[in-house]
Amino acid sequence: MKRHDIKVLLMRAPGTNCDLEALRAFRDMGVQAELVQSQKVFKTKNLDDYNIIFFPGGFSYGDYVRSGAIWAKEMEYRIGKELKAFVEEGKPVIGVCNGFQVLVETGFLPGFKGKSIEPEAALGNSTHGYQCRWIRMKKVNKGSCQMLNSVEEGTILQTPVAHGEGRFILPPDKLEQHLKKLYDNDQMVFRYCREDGSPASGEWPINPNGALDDIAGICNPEGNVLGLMPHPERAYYGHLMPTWTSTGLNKYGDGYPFFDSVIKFTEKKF
Amino acid sequence: MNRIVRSSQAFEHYLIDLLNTSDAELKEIGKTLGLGLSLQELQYIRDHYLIKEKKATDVELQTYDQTFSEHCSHKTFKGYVKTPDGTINGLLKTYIRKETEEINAPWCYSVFEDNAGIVDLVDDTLVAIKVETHNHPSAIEPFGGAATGLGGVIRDILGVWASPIACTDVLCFGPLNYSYEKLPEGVKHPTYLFNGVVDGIGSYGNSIGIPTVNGATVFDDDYTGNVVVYAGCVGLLKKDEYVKNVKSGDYVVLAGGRTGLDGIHGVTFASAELTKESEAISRPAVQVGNPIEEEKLKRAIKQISEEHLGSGITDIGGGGISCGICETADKYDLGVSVDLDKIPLKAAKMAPWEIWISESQERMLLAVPPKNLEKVIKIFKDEQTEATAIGKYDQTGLAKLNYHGVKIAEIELKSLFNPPKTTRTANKLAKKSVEPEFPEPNNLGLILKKLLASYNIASKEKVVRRYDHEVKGQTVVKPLQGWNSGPNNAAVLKPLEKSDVGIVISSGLNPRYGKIDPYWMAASSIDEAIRNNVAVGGRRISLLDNFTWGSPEYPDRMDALVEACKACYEIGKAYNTPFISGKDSLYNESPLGPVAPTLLITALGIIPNYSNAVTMDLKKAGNKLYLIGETKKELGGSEYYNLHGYLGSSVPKLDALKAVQSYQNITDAIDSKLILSCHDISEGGLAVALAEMAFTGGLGLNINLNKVLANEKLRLDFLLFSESNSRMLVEVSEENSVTFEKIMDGTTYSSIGVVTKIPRLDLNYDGKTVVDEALSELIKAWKTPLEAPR
Amino acid sequence: MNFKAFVYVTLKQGYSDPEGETTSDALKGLGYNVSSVRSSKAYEVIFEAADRKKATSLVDEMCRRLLTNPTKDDYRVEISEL
Amino acid sequence: MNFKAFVYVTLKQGYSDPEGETTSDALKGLGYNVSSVRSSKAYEVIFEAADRKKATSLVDEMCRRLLTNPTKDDYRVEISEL
Ligand SMILES: Nc1ncnc2c1ncn2[C@@H]1O[C@H](COP(=O)(O)OP(=O)(O)O)[C@@H](O)[C@H]1O
Ligand SMILES: [Mg+2]
Repeated sequence: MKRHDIKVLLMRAPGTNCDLEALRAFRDMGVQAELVQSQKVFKTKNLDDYNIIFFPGGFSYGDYVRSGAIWAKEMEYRIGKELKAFVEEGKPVIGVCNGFQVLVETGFLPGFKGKSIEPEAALGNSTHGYQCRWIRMKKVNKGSCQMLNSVEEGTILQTPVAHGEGRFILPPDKLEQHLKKLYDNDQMVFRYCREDGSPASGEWPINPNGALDDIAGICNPEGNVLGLMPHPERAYYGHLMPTWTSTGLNKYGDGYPFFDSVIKFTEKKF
Repeated sequence: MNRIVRSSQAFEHYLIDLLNTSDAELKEIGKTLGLGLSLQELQYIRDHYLIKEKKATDVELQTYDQTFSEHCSHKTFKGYVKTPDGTINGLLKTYIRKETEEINAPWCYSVFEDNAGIVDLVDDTLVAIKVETHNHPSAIEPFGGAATGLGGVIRDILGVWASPIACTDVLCFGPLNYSYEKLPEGVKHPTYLFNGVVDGIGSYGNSIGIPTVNGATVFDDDYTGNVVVYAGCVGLLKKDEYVKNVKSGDYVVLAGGRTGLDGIHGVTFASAELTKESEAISRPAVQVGNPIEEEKLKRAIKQISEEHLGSGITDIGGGGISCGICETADKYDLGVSVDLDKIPLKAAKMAPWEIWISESQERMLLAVPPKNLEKVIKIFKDEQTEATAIGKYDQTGLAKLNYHGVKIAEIELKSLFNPPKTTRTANKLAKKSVEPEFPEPNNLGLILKKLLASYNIASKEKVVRRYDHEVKGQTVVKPLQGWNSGPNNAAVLKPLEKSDVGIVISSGLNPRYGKIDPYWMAASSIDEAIRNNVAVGGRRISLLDNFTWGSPEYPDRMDALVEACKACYEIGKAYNTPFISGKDSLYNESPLGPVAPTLLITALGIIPNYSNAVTMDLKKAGNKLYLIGETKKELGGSEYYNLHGYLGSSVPKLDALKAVQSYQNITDAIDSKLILSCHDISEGGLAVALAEMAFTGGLGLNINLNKVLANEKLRLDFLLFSESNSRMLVEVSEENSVTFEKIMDGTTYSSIGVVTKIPRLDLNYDGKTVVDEALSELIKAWKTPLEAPR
Repeated sequence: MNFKAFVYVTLKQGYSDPEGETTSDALKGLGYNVSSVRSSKAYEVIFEAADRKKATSLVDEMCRRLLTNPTKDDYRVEISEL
Repeated sequence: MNFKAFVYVTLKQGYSDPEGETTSDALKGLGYNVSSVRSSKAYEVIFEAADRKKATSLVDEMCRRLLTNPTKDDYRVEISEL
């Protein structure tokens, strides 16, 4: 399909707050992006009209109870079927930060056997509390997450994280099995890494939140639902990068290839 | 007391007979109703009712109480001050506003008028900025106090129809290692306050999604009893969105959170008959913030302002809706009638006067023309929040309050806004601090590491990273620089998609100097704020003044206040930097004494092209390092003296004319892209600034200290650690050095060394190495103290 | 009928509890002989149900649907009639 | 001797509890007949003390110095010996 025909739905709930930079990135990509309050989505929108759904970061409903939980359950209750259908059609669904938490709480991620009824993972309290800092993440996905296939495996992206609950965890009694599945299904997408690309091995602040196996982002086995804690939309332009005054100012930053790949994939696939 | 009788209404409503009351009776009435009014003010009110020949109601007296309070009316800054040299008629008028009026900058759009100061940015876009204090609430409940402080200042920005884009916070605590045994009863430990305040600011700012991009964190013994919390907010609006046009017939719309018993203070209306009713309801002494409520308000108000649906707006802060509604009516020469029973409540039972003065958070007041009312209410509803029309503006010049159809108050607005002027007295205390004498230490490298590890200089990463400074994707120069997280001088935002203009935000405060000399303390704060701004490329700077002071009822505190105000006038004027907004918090006294006089100066600058912004990290080996400005033996109040346990008396002064010239030249050099890195010299002096530039950039420095320009021959430790004002360090490439020197011509500057690949700070004097430290050791010293376990 | 349910949500054994650890360190710093702190959340829910049995199953549902994430949380409920 | 103390910290009456209110709305939104939710925190503290009496007074001190703010919080403690 043509780029300017691509329609992106960015949903927001009370407390969503990384919506404008995400909207800006999509619009700069030349696609149609719409930011809609989720109550309005429930009442007046048809998910079928969109090609991509994006859940931005923030503190939906104050992150009370658990990050992303209230919004996730509300969505499940109000448009659960439609969302599931959207995912089953293979269309890209992306959640960043709070959006990732929402995708875990709704059961779409890790989604070992499709959407699960109860969450199969969690994003727990970070080991050092709330942190806003730049990290490096390496793309480790081997191809299942097709929407990111224009970003080569092994690419290191510098992006900021800003969260208090982002420590990826699996149930203790199923940890080994689940982790193995994540690898076997090629569900690993981003891992926190050092400057040379080697894994953070849990070391703070290279791994900023204590995430299991340095996990920064994963996808479902089908590869079309993607969640990550770091914020590519906040690294979209060159002037947002942390060292542009010494390394030089480019138009785009490390977040650009992320969005670029998602849009290229959508153009090709649909 | 028989002067106060309950009316025949079913709800709580009292009538007060003021006719022929004696002074003693007035005082008694004030006490019974829990009013903070002075006798002079009570007499003024009595005389007013005498003319009207009617009884006052509880609601009316509460309204006077709120409006006349220091918080709402700034009596100390607007009243008379008797000094040995004559009487000053209003500190604000005589110094601060006068400075602004005389500078008369064409780009000042609205100053001292509204909830926030507003200046031009570019084309039809304006920037609004406000800084507030929230000291007392934070001392009682650090998390809630700091959070609601930030929430309050964000509402100030919403209150000029602007959308918030950034926050600042400046915090002052006692030393974190303060002994628990020494803490007086009722004073909370600095560590408890520090953790609570920082989490409170973080939680509110992060949740509402406004980046906190600049601030300062200061530690001093004098803050142990009086914690200081400043919170600031910056917002953007378009000229045509700044609608101030309330007309008779417009609705009073109350939006946001529900009204509860929060923040109804010091009420001693506990007569026997009342206690029974009030027992069940406890009054929250502190407030719990709800950032998500304010996030929804923010979205709705943005839409309303873009669509020009309101005719006026104000935030609800101190004094509750009583202040917001009456002020609005008075400002437009109108009257207003309000039905208090229409206000949505969160507590089941509230007396009308409580509803009227409640300070519940997250509420805004809008004036809405009848034709837009429905649309406005719907916009709030679509954001999942409430808005209610509770009254109407009219032409009567009166505020008329009704409760279930019964008129419970009628106040003449003119009488409310012309309170009698307070008179304060200012007098110096005869105390003199002395300059210490001690031998020059021989291991200056060790001293440098100790200074880097002192709480005031050490990395504030633990604070800064608790705040989201990246949200909205506009932060071009971040509070902490690069992967080594060095201390940047100021934050730069690029807020507009279609313009390269940047906003530069910095702050300055030097409380320790204030213990020696409040005039030079204020002057230094102004210079520091401006210096930090200029160092990253800011210009066309406007200033905000925030005073945190002890009780104005003591002549010595007043004297210090007068001195600081004088400096604001004289130094601000010399720098051509108008004051556009400010705030005072007085009565900061504790069992440990008054707060150190603390003037926070916030500087708002612009940079025409953000891509010229300069950070403080060294860029490349081989480049030259210049020192701008003159070094003097000015160590009074310095970190270096403090390290030795002294205060001293040689407080840094400044030569404004020279400073203005060198700042102008620096700006020219930045615009010519000659400056690769720049760092201001402040706490810890030259040596600390050199170390910070080096370890942030990961590059070494080889410095010849003989090249440092000083007004006299200085001892080496004084040379390294003096805190003389108006100095900066600048990195310039070899090939640009000639051009740079030409631009700097006529100002005090010298080339003092070169950037090297060797990761060491190498300082030499008379051909001998005097400091030679590995950068890794320096950064460790700097990073460790505040990173240590809580 | 109205019921009041206390719901205590605790982290499952095996997970580190950063908040608890910070609190524990802080208490140690104040001189207390603390060996560990676990933090948890609690909710007091007032709700309507036909009878006690129904109430119990409703609360259980609320816990599984919203109040807890079974990956990391254990929970315990106390119900009383109002 | 080692003791285990459960400390429940709740907001005093009269304080608004945004977390409780939001949770209550959320439960209503999911179709439950909830009339109110109050949220609170709890800590399980394992610590050493000479005897039970001493333990009780120690926990009380911890509560007042760190775990609660008496201005706005009420708290309740349950102690057991380990
Ligand atoms: N309380 C705070 N809130 C936000 N930012 C802060 C705070 N304290 C310090 N900072 C930021 O950390 C950086 C370094 O601050 P500081 O050490 O005070 O620098 P300086 O060298 O100018 O004295 C600055 O960018 C400042 O804005
Ligand atoms: Mg510093």
